[in-house]
Parts: sequence; structure tokens; C-alpha cells
Amino acid sequence: MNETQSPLLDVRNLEKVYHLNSGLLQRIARQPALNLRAVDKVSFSVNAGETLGLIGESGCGKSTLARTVLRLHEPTSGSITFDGRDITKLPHREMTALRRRMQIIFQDPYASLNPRKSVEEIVGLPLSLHRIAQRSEIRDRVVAMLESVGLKSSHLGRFPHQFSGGQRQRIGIARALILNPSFVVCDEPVSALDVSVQAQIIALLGSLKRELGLTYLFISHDIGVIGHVSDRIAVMYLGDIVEIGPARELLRAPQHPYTRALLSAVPQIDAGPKRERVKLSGDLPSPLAPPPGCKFHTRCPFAVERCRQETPALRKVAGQGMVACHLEQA
Amino acid sequence: SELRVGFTLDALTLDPANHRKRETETIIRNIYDGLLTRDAKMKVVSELAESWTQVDPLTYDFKIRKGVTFHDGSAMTADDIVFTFERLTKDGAMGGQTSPRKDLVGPVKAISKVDDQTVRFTLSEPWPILPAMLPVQEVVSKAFTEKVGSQGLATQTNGTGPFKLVEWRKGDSIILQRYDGYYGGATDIPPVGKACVDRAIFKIIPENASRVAALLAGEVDIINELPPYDMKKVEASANTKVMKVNGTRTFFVALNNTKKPFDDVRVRKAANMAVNKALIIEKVLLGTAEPLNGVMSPDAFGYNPNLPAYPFDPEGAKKLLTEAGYPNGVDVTLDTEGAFKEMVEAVAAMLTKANIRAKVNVVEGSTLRAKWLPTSEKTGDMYFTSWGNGSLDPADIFVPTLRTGDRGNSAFYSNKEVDALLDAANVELDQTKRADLYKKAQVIVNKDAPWMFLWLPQDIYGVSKRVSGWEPSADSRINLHDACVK
Amino acid sequence: MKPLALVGRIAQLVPVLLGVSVIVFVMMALTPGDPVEIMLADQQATPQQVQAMRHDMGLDRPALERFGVFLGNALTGNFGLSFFHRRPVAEVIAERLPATVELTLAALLLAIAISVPLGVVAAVKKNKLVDRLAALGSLFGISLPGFWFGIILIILFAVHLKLLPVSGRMEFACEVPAITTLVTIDSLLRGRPDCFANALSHLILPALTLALPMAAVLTRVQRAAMLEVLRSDYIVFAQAKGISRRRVLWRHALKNALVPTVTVAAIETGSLLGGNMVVETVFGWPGLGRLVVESIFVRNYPLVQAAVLFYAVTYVLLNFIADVLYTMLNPRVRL
Amino acid sequence: MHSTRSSVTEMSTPLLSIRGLKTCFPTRAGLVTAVDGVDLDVYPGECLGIVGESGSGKSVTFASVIGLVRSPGYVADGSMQFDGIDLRGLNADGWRTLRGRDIAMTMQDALTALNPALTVAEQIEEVLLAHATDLPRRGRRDAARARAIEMLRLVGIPAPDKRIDDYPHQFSGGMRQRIMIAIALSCRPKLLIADEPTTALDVTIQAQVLDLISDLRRELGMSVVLITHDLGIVAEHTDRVAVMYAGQIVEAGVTRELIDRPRHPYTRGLIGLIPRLSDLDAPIKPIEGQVPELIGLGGTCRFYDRCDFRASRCRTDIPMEAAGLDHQVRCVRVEESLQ
Amino acid sequence: MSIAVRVPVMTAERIETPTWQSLRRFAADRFSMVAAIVVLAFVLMAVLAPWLAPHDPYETDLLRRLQAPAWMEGGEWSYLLGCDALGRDILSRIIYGSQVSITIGLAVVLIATVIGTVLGLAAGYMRGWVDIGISRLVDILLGFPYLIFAIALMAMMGPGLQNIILALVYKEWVVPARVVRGEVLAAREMEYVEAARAVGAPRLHIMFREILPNILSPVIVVSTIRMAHVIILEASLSFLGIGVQPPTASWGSMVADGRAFILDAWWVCTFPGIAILFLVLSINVASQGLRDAFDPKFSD
Ligand SMILES: Nc1ncnc2c1ncn2[C@@H]1O[C@H](COP(=O)(O)OP(=O)(O)OP(=O)(O)O)[C@@H](O)[C@H]1O
Ligand SMILES: Nc1ncnc2c1ncn2[C@@H]1O[C@H](COP(=O)(O)OP(=O)(O)OP(=O)(O)O)[C@@H](O)[C@H]1O
Ligand SMILES: [Mg+2]
Ligand SMILES: [Mg+2]
Repeated sequence: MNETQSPLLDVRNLEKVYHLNSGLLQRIARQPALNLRAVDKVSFSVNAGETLGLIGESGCGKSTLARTVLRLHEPTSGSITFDGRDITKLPHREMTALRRRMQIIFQDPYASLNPRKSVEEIVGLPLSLHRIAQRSEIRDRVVAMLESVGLKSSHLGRFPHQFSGGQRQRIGIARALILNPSFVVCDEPVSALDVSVQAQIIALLGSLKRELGLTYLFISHDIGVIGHVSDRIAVMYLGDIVEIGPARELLRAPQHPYTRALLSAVPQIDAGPKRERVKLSGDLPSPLAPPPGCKFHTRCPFAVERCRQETPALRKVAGQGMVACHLEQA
Repeated sequence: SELRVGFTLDALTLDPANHRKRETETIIRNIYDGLLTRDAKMKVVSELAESWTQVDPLTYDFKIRKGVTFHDGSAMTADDIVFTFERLTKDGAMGGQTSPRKDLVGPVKAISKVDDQTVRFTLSEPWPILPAMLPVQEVVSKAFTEKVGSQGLATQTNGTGPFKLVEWRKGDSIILQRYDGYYGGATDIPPVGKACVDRAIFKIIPENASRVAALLAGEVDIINELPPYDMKKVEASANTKVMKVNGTRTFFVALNNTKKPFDDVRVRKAANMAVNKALIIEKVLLGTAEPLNGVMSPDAFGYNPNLPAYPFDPEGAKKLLTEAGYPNGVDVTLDTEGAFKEMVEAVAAMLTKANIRAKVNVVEGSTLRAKWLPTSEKTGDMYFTSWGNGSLDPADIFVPTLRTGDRGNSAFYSNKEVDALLDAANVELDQTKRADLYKKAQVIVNKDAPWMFLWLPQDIYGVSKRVSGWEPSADSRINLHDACVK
Repeated sequence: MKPLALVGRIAQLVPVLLGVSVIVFVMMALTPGDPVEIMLADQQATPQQVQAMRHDMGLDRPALERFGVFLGNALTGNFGLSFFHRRPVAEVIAERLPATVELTLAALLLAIAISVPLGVVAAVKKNKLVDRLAALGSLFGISLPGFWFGIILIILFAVHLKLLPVSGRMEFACEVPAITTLVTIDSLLRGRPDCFANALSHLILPALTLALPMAAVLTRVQRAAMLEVLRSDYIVFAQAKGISRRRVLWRHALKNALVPTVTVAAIETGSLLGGNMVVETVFGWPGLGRLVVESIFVRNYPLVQAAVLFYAVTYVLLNFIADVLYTMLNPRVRL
Repeated sequence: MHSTRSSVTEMSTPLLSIRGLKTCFPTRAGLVTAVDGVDLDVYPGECLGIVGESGSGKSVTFASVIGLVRSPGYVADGSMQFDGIDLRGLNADGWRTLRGRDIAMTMQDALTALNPALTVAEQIEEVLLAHATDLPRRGRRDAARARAIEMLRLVGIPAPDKRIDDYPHQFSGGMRQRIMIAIALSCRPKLLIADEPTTALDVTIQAQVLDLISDLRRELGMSVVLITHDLGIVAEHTDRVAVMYAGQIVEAGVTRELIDRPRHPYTRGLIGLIPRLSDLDAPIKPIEGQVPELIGLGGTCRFYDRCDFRASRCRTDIPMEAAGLDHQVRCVRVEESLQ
Repeated sequence: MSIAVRVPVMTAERIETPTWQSLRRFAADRFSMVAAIVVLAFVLMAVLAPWLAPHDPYETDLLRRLQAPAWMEGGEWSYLLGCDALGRDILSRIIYGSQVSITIGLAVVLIATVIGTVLGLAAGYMRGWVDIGISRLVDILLGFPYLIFAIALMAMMGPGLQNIILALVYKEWVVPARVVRGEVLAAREMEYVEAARAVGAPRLHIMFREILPNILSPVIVVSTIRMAHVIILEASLSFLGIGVQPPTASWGSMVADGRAFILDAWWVCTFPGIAILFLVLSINVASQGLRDAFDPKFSD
């Protein structure tokens, strides 16, 4: 990774707040609107050609981050720069044009394909929307795309329900890649799949990346998967990135107590010597009322008074990674 | 003993001066008596008045009966009568409201107490039918009305009638009880005395079939508006019988005299000839109506029995149409209210066979009435309607329906000669002469055929054989004073 | 939180009521026909009398002004005088309301009494005879035209079998001073079992006519909800605990499966309250629905306006009650 | 069926013994044979892991054991002995006394397995009231409540006496899972069937719950069947393991031995495709193809289509064969494929 | 059409669209098929009324007033179900009456469904003020009892077929609108909608091309059920005397007219009542079949 090269995607202080119960009448009748800060001033960047893995517990804001970066949801504040261009406030029309270059693969292969459309329509839709290909060409390009994700041309007229989960995910990949994007968000693309099929999809995504020179933001809650696909890894906790760094370094020597707990809790198949378990107590706090200070302090075995009061910022520590923790060397 | 009447409609109010509904009056009339009343033959007789005299065309004196008490025991006085009629005639006399019955006492200008036993009515213009119109007004107690207020009178009663109110279950029933202090009622209508039954109940059953069923099941003893069709069954039952009386409501089809095709008298005559009245009366009304050739009931004052009938002659009708320039017949609409649908459909079918192709148009009464108002646009063709004549006096039916521009002239008929005759009759005090004037007018109208003359239906009642001493009356009142049950 | 929820409902009511008032008023203003003409039609009136009455009723004033007056008065709970009864509208409506409420409640209870057990049993015995019969029965139930079915019931039970009265609310011999204004309950409270029996016998046929279609809908809802609940994990888990079947069905399953039934019952009750004029007509039931329909025909605007406002309020209120019931049945739902 | 025993199970008779279990579901598409000829033994005190892909029949096998196969499914064949009782001969009453008391179960998703409309208190107490014979006659309810609170404390719910009257939705996912475990264990069953107790949970919580089950198993001396599709969990928490594929057990044995020396091509594939944190460079090798439909199978090895070692003789019904000490495999080419 | 199909697509697979599958499932359900055939038969009856009816439904003959059905005393085989109060053949009037019921049922439901679907889509997808506006309107209309609203509208507009249709549509659209809005609220959160946005699909495309096809089956199912309701509503209006114009026969008005003769000429109101029951029943059965076929999660 060349540090001097400007990143393909650069996110600064990105924040996404969902307003729950904000209807007019709710406001009259009920308590003040509930604000859910799903992503809390997050900054990171993704370099061209690399895969940034994003890991974290369910509900910590991974999907929200992914969707906000693509402006499928509008960010509350912060900036998103894509390929040197600030897209945070890009008008609708231009954003639509830009969508050709940034795509997303969804978690649920069942919900992300319109059940009433044939494969040809689903995969061909981006082409016809962007008026990229002539009608006659569309089919050829769809067939070519299908073949490169391991499907056959005979599948064109079929409907999603006629496919297995793994095949559906391939269709989703084909749809995302048919516009030749440079940046692809993979939002848990394998977690809904069977183990044996998971491996197929991961392998496919890997080879497509190599062939097409893609850049991935790869989201998963399975650290084994993240470890295998990522060049760098970011760890999220309740809307914050608490640690980010090169994959090997982070996995070998996690700095943040949460990362360490996470890694030590992953059941290992290998006999060998075990990592010492960092035992956490307590449950995930509600994202509606996150604890003050370091959000992890309620479960952190090492928490001190300062953690309860002061929110730690991401900072460089030994190596190339960054950690948000008050403890010098926990 | 208890007498139950299965009745079509609930009273709107129990205030005798604050409604304009026959059914309401029927109920109220058993609680309140009037100055005058009518016997079953529609003859006007005195009730709370002992007698009356016409002093001059504009003045009437009424002598008040002595010893009459209201249900609360207080005596009825001339003051009560003055109060009653002032309440009716003065604007805003009922707690700010004006009585909707005001025009039913016509040109009464003033009521005054002459002495304790005499009340004087002064008119602003001659109005020969005053006595005929007085039976529809009932006397209220001044003290009581002042006590409960006009609002209170809507649900509380204090009458002089044979029954007093026990309970009014709105929409369901009105329960009355004999008033033991009753003075006896009109002396001309025997028997005189207290009511025969202890209790009288009006049970409200709007649905025809249900009302008949209730009679047959013995749940009620008298029902009004017995559908002709059910007469057979009522007769067939061992416990019930049918009682009929000539009504006072004339049915006719108003033809738009101002618009093609009915602006041509030949077409109007053709219409009259197209309908087999006899068949409809026989089959649909099962003989319970009298065919008419003119405006008035055979029982009415000044009725002309010698009017020629238009024969049922579809071919003749077609011929007349051809003469009038309609060899292919005419297409017209026949407006009516839902209630008359069946009869109207029968009429329309017959007209159609005689080339007067009538399309039935069932519209709500209110809309229709507006459409056929003499002041309206006059767009309709034919209008199946009726006009009631409770007083059985032509002044109350002939004038409003056929005098040029009068309020009920839905045929938009206008004949100077007829107008002149009617105006003359209105101020004629000699009753024979007056009758003659009307008779002449009837002949003209018959010839002009502004309407399709139809019929005068009878009021039909189903009555339990337990009931004795009760007779239906032509003004559709149900007077329970004399009725007894075994 | 709960009082706040009620406040919310009331806030919700304001635009609804305003909208309803505007619609009724506009509709009435556009409807041809004149109440005075109708009122005086029976005993034909003179034009002067018509004019006087129009003035009396304020009908000679412009529509907008009348609407303003109506709104102003309505705010203070004064709906004016019923043109025909010449009495306050509120009073006239109040007189007819108890009959309607009683009939509606009876129909509701009857429908629930039929549908809940039937729906549960049908779900438990899915595809067995009971289930098939219940399905067929409810199909018939929702397909029955009420006015026709009422007539058939009358022929059968009143005319031929002479078991039940044809029409009305209670025998007049029964004088039961009002407490709740529901005669069945009043006669019990006043210690008149004979009157109670009598009132009940009047109530049965109309209530049945209304209840059957409702029961049909509720049975299907209850059955579907029950089936869904029976498929759920917590029922399997409850069975895995080895507790009695009765408990599994009537405690674990039914409490959850009642939720949709409650919603639908609330909606149906609302439409019953405002929609039974047909049955009221057939059975001569002295209820509000008939009065409102008659009032529309005779252009008794004040009464129609007030009644429709009343219906709108009940509608919102019923939904509120349903919501409260939800929270009792299902603590997940928060008001 | 001859089973060789490991040291763990030596000398004891099985608590649960399943032979030739076959469970079917009639569906629109045809008869689904979800479990087809499963033989299993669960020994007292052990933790048996069941692994397999989604749809391989893990849940249905144990739903059959507890008599709760969802309609229209039914047990078509086989025998099941539990602690000397023939489970297939039980009537409704028999089941009722057995379930919750001797065999208990937890379900995959605690949110849906706890009744949302009833308080936690009611849901625990009802098991105790149904089964616990040692509750005093008088004040049974109070005693049940006290014991319920105790159970909640045991599974680590803080302030259980305050929280017992809450509804399930008021607890977090991990707490719900623990509540469900508390319910299952409240009558100290001999066998706990834990069906994917942690799939809905995050790893850190998952670790807490699995540790809890292991601790309680040791404490109460019960047997546990741990159903999962995560070989890592199996490796860390079970004594023995059975691998299921398409309704059959394809390999069974002592956990460590089976993971270190998998014999069946499927098991080997399964282990090979697990991304290991310890060796990020080890490539993930996918098993190509998909799990077959469970309709009208038979007469052939079910892994045939996806197997790298398939041969014509695989197209027969393959029996389980012993492949070492307490290790059985359903493959005719074990020896060849291992080379 | 000279573009060569370069990729062979098997027709057998092509027609396996979800809709087609549902239709096949529907066809396999014998009970519902029978019901659907009965409904079709009613429709045919309406269309072919002039050829099917043994008599002119408007031909009055007072001599046949209330003539009994054929099998009863006084009956005649050429007047199979007897005659009404004006001597008109009841069978012929029932056959012609089906035109009214079916026209109104179809027209009301079609118009209401189109309006309701568009408004529901708009409310559910666009949210915000559009949603508030439409939802309030829906609330307001729901606050009106249905029949009273229709009666008042009929009083305003006057009688007639079109006016009945209008009077019923005025409130009927609320039902599909609510259903659609609810479905859209669920569907708009589906990932396939997000996916369409991710590839840059415009709003209208998403509403009408992505979401609409997916919510159509509940809409169709609800519409058929509502059709049954609407037919009964029309009959109720006619029964209350504000339906179609005479002499046009409507089943509801036939029951209303016949009610007067119920005590012994029971046939006058019984047969049209049975006709309503059967048509509505068949529609209900068929719609239940549709529901099972289109939405298997309902299939119980
Ligand atoms: N559209 C929305 N409106 C309101 N809140 C939302 C919305 N989408 C997500 N949230 C909330 O934002 C928080 C983060 O959700 P998000 O989906 O980003 O989590 P995640 O990390 O992707 O979780 P998972 O692993 O379960 O997919 C959660 O608390 C969620 O409830
Ligand atoms: N109610 C049912 N109707 C029809 N088939 C069923 C039913 N329940 C289960 N099956 C079938 O039985 C097979 C085994 O299901 P089972 O639930 O045992 O799988 P599993 O191994 O537990 O999977 P998972 O890991 O997803 O829980 C599946 O293929 C499923 O299709
Ligand atoms: Mg997510
Ligand atoms: Mg399972």
C-alpha cells in the first residue's frame, strides 16, 4: 500500500443519526424524538485496489456506514470524498451518474433480488437505466457477466426463487459488477449462506477483485472471513471505529480491549495453545442511550475513571494501526 | 285492559304546536283535545267548545265547555285557549320559534277572550273553512307551558284528552293511560265518558310486513297502513279483520302543461286513456281505491259526481297522439318517490303500451318537490304525486293545486276561467252557491285534463276482533277514546 | 406515557373531525331539496309559512356563515335544533343511541362468543371436519346480505315458529326506569328477570343478523392468527416444557392470537355502530342508524352533522380501546 | 450396530439411544425425508456436538427425540430409547411428564422462543409447577417463584428478583438466551438439547453463553446435545461429535480425533473451508455444488455430486463403518481418498 | 422483429414466473376453481341476459301478480321462479339483475383499486407530507360509516348507476390505499429496493416497476374480497330505496320490493337474496383460493 497515493474513498467525521418517532403527532403526544446515532463521527479511507474489512457486533452500525458512504442514506454530517471528489452534497442527477462507479452487494440474497423479475431483468437493469448498452447488446453483456460469476446463459429467463442462496448471491454480484464499478461495498455478502457455499462466494469475490482491479469495503461479523479477505481491518463498536490497522498486525496484536475480547471469543478449531480469553461481562448497551465517555467502558475489564468521562479519539500507536483507547498499553 | 296500536311512525314531538306531521298529530290527538273535532264521517263537531257561531265573515265566537280539566287536574279556561292560539299564530311565540302550524289557522288575526266562557277569533280576510281546520289544533295549558317552557312541552304533556302519557320510549313506543278526570269528549260522538281501555300503546313498527305479523301474532290490536296485499291474510285469520275508510288524499299524475308533449290537450287526454285504472285498482290496490275523474274526493264538499270518465282505450290514445303530431308516440319520464314505485311502474308499463313511453325516475321526494314547484324551471314531463285534503274542502286542494301559480300547482296549469271560479268561491258565503262554483270548475278541469286523474285510495287498517267501538276515520286519525278490548 | 397517548389520540381527532365536518357540510350544501319543503309537505303549507320557517332555521343565510355558526356551536357541544323534532339534536341522538349501543354490544359479544372458540378449535383441528365446517360457515357468514338474512330469520323464528318477537326492543308491559339505558342490563339491575328475558328475546334476531357476518370475519382472523401462533417457536418451546395442552393453547397461544382479533373487532364494531340501519329497518329497532338515514332523506342537516361527528369520534375511540387492549395482550406494543 | 467406545463413554450405557431414525415431511413438492436412518448414542454426562449445514436434519432429529416434529412431519421409522423408556411408545401424558423434567430443550432464537405476552416469571414458574415434585404443598407458587429467581441468578441475570416480572422483550438477546437456558434447566433434566444456542448472538455474547452451558453441565451432571454449524464451537465445547449431511450422519467420533483426522470427504471439505485466524495464508477451499434436495434420495452416497473421489461404487446405499476407535464413517472409499 | 434470439431460452422455464406459478396453484385448487367457474357463469349470465332470460324483465302483467314458482300450486313452468307484484318474471329479472350487481362490483373495485393503489404507493413510498395528507384523508373517510356516506352521496348526486358507482368509489379506494401503503412500507425497506436505488433507478421506476409488481397480489386478493362487499353494499343501497332506477332490476331492490309480500309470497324476495348469496359466496371462495395461491403464507 502506497501511503502517498490519494485514497479512492476518504471519509471524514461521517455521522448518521436516525430520528425515531419524529412524526408530527408523536411529537405532540410523546416524548421528544429519539435520536439514534448509528454512525458517530467516523473517519477512514480506502485506497484503490485494497480491501478494507469492517467488523463489529450486530447493530454497531456497519450497514449504516456502508449505505451512508454510498449515499443510499443521506449522511447527517461529515464528508465523503470519492476519487478526489466531494460527493457529500452531490446533486441527485450527478450522484446517479456516479453510481456506475460505486456499487453494493447485499447481505440477504433472498431479499435483495426482486422476486418478480427475471435474472435478465435484474442484471440488465443497471445497463438500461444508465443507457449504457443498446437493447440488443444488453443480453450479450448480461450473459457475459453471468458467466464470469459462474452462472449459465440458460439462467437468463429464470426467477430468483428458482435458485439456491449461493446462486442468488452470484446474481447480486453480477448486478453490482455489470456497470464496471471501481469500488464495491460488500455488506455481509456471505453471512446468510451455508458454510460450504460461503467459501465459494468468498473465492469468487477474491478472483473478481484480482481480475477487475476492484476496491472493496468488506463487511462481516465473522472475523475469520474478514481476516482472510482484508488488507486492512476496521473494528466498530456502537457507531465508533475503535481500531483500524493492517490485517495481520491487528489480528496478531490487537490493541483495543474490545478487539482483543472479540478475537479471543472466536471459537477455534485448532487444538494448539489458545489465546487467553478476555472475558467480558454484561450486555451490549442500547444504541439509543450509549454510555458516556468511551462507549466500551461498561464492558471493559480494564476501564478506569477516565474512560467513563472522556471519549477517546483514534490515535496512532505502535505499528501502522490506530486505536481509540485511553489505556497506553492495555 | 290494554289496547295496542301498531303504528308506522314515531311522534317527532309531543308539542301540539311544533310539528307538521300527520302521524305525530294522530298520537298527540289522543292526549290533547281540540276546540272542535270530527266524527268518523268527517263531520265537524264541537269538542272543548260547546258551540260556535259565525258572527260575520271575519268573526267567529266559540263557547267553551265547562268542567274540563287538564291531566294535572287544573281547570281549562278561556285563557288557555287564547294562549294556545296565540302560540300558534304569533311569530316567535314558542320560545323564539314560530309554530310550523301557523298557516293551518290561516288568516286568523286575533284571538280574544270575550268572557270566561267565550273566545273570539278575528280573521283578516274571509276564510270559510276555519271550522274545518280547527280540529287539527289542540289546546295546551297556559300554566303548564309557562312552567316547563316550550322545550319542555316536546316531551312532557298536560292535555285535556282521554289519555295521559306514561312513558315515551323514543322510536319504540308511546305508552298512554286513561285519564280518569276526562270530561267525556264530543257530545255528538257517543259514547260520552272516560276512555274505555286502561292503557293505550302506540308501538312503532315502520316495516309493513312486521306490522302485519305483529297484528297476526296478537302483539298489537290495530295497525295502520295495512298493505292491500295483506288484507286477505288478515281477513283469513280468525282473530283479525280489515277495516277501511275512504281517505282524503287524491292521487294523480301531474303533466307538465307548459312543455311538449303535454302542452297539447290531446296528448294529455291520450295519457288519461292509456291507463287501465280499473285493473290497477283491482290488482294492485285490490279494490281499495276509488277511481277519480277530477280533483276531489267523493266525500268532499262541492264534489261533482257527473264528470265524464276517460275510457281505457290504448288505441284511441294512439290515435289522439297521431292527431297531436306524434305518430310514433312520445318518450317521457315519469317522476315519482320510492314509496309509490310499484304503482308507478304499473302505470308506466301501460302508458308505454299506448306509445307514451314513460321512463320511471325514482327520486327523493324533496328533490322532486323542488323540481315541480310552480316557481321552478318546469323541466319535468310527468309527476306521480298526491295531495291531501284533510278538511275535505276544495279550498284546501283545488285552489293550491290548480289555480294559476298556486303553491301545489305542479302541472303548471293555468286557466283564467278556473281561476275566476275559484276566487269567487273563496269569498262566497252561501254554501250552495260556493259548491256550484266548484262544480263548474271541475268540469273545465276534467276537460282540460292537466293531470292523469287516478284514484283516491282508502286507508286500510288491520284490527283485532278483540277491539270494539273503534272506527277508522278519513283523516287517518286513530281516536282511541271509544275503543274497547275484550 | 399512557395519558400522553390519549392526548395524542385527541390531537389526532382534531383534523379528522374538522375534515369530517367540512365534508358533511359541503355534501349537505350540495344536496338538492329543502328541509322546510319536506317538513311542511305533509300538510301542504303556504309560501309565507315556508319562508318563515326557513328564517327560523337560519336556512336563509349563506352556507359559509351557517358553517361558521355550526362550528362555533359544535365547539361548545351545542349542535342546534333538529329541524324536524324541533328539539336539541343532542337530545334526539341521545334517545336513539342506547338502542344502537345495546344492539352493537350484543352483536359484538355474540360474535366473539362464536368466533374465538371456533377459530381456536378450527386452528387446532386444522383440515379436520370442524375446521372445514367453520371455514364453510364463515364463508357463508360473510356472504350473507344482512337485510335478506334478517327477513329470513323473521319468517323462520317469528312467523312460522312463533318463538321470538318480530320487532321492537322490549315488551311495553316492562317498565324499567333507565339506569344504564341498556334495557337488558337495566332490567337485571331493577330485578326484573321477566323483562330481561323479554328484552333478550327481542335482541336475539337482530343481534344474530349482525353478529353472523362479524363472527365469520373474526373466526377467520382468529383461526389465521392462531395457526400462525401455533407455528411459532414459543409454542414449540412451551410444549417442550411439558406443561398441559390446555395451558399451551389458552394461555400461551390465545393471548398472542387475540391481538389481530381485537383490531378487526374494533374496526367491525365501528362499522356496526354506524352501519346497522339496514338491520334496524328490518327489525324495527329504534336505533340511531335509521334516524340518521331518515334524516339524510329529509335533509335534517343538524342531526346528520352531529351524528357523523359522533361516529368519527367513536371510530377513533374504538381504535384507541383496541390499542389499549393490545398493550394488555402484548407488552411489546407500547402506546 | 456395534459401537466402539471412547474412554469418556466406557462402561456406561447410553442415556439416549437412537437407531434407524427416519422422519418425513409431506410437502407440495413431494415427501421430504429430513432424517434418514440416523443412529446416535448420548452417554450420561457427555456433551455431544451435532454439526452440519443448514437443512441437514440436525433440528428435526432432535425434534423427533422430544416428540415435537412440526406438522405435517412425522417419525416414519426407527427406535428411540431414553433412560429405559421407549420414546416412540409414549402417549401424550407420557410425553408431558418427560418433557421439561427429564429432557429439556433450548431453541435457536430466544426472541421467538420466549412467549412475548407472558412475563419471564410465569414462563419459568409454569415448568416448576408442572414438574417439580419437591415443592411444598402450601405456598407452591411462592416456592416456585423463589426457585425461578434462583435459576435466573444461576444463569447470571443481575438482580433477578427485580427483573423476573419483566417481559422477554425487555431483555437483551444474550439475556434471553440465558433465560431460556434457565427455563430448560429449572427441573434439572438428564438431557439438555441445545439447538444452536448461539447463532443469533454476537461472538462475545456467544462465548458467555457457551461457557455457561459447559459450566452448568458439569455442575448438574447432565448430558448435553449441542447442535451447531460452527466447527469451532464443536472443537471447543464437545466431547464427541456427529457430522450430518442431507439427513444422514456421515461421520461420528471423538471430537479432537475427528477434527484432526477427518475421514469423510465432506468432513474434510468442511474443515478445509474454515478460514483460520492462525493461518491467514491457508487458502479457503470451497466445496463446489450444493446440498441435494431431500426428496426421493436413496440408493446413493448423498455427497456423490460434490465429491472429488466419487466412483461408480458410491452409487449404492452406504453404511456407517468403523474407522478407528470410536470413529465411524459413511464412505466406501475412505482408505483410497485419504491417500 | 428481426433480432435473432441468440441465447436459447427454454419456454418451459420462461413461463415459470411467480405469477404463473400462483395461477397454476389456483387452478389445482378444485374448490376455488368451481367457485371461479360459478363467478364466470354469473358474468356470462349478465352478458348473455337478453338471450338467456325467458321473458322481458320489464313486461308487467298484473294478471300474473305474485304468481307462485313453477313447482307450487298456481305456478307455471314458463315462469320458473314465479312473478313479482307487477307480474314480471322473477327469473328473468334475476338474470338481468346480475348485470347491475356485476357491473357495479367490477367498476367500483376497478376504479377504487387503481386510485387506491396509486395513492397508497405515493403515501407509502414518498412519506412526508404526501403521506400525511393521504393518511389523514383516509382517516377522515374511515371515520364515516360506509353506508351513511354512500347514502348521503346518493342524496347529493341523485339516483342512477353511475352515481352508485361513484358513491361507492368515494370511500372504497381507501381499502386498497391502506393495503398498498402498508405493503409499500414493508417493501420499501427490502433490499431489492435499496439495490435498485444503488444502481441509480429513479423514484417512479422503483414505485411502479420494482415495488408495484410485488404488492399486486395482496391488492388483487383484497380487491376480489371487496368486490363481494361492494355487491352487498349496492344491494343494501337498493334495499334502502336509493339504488338503480326502476324498472331496472337490481337484486337488492328486488328483495326490498318483495319484502312487502314476505308473509306468503316468499319467493319474491327469497330468490334474489339467494342470487346475491351465491354470487358473493363464489367470489369469496374464489378470492380465498387466490389468496392461498398468491400468498402461500396465508394458505391456512
Ligand atoms: N432505517 C433505520 N431507521 C432507524 N434506525 C436504524 C435504521 N437502520 C438501522 N438503524 C439502527 O442503527 C443501528 C445500526 O444498524 P446497522 O444496520 O447499521 O447495524 P449493523 O452493524 O449492520 O448490524 P448487523 O450486523 O445486524 O447487520 C441499529 O441500532 C439499528 O437499529
Ligand atoms: N415443517 C417442515 N415441512 C417441510 N420440511 C421441513 C419442515 N421442517 C423441516 N423440514 C425439512 O427438513 C430438513 C431438515 O431440517 P432441519 O431443521 O432439521 O435442519 P437443520 O439441520 O436444523 O438446519 P438449520 O441449521 O438451518 O437449523 C430441511 O431440509 C427442511 O427442508
Ligand atoms: Mg448489517
Ligand atoms: Mg435447525
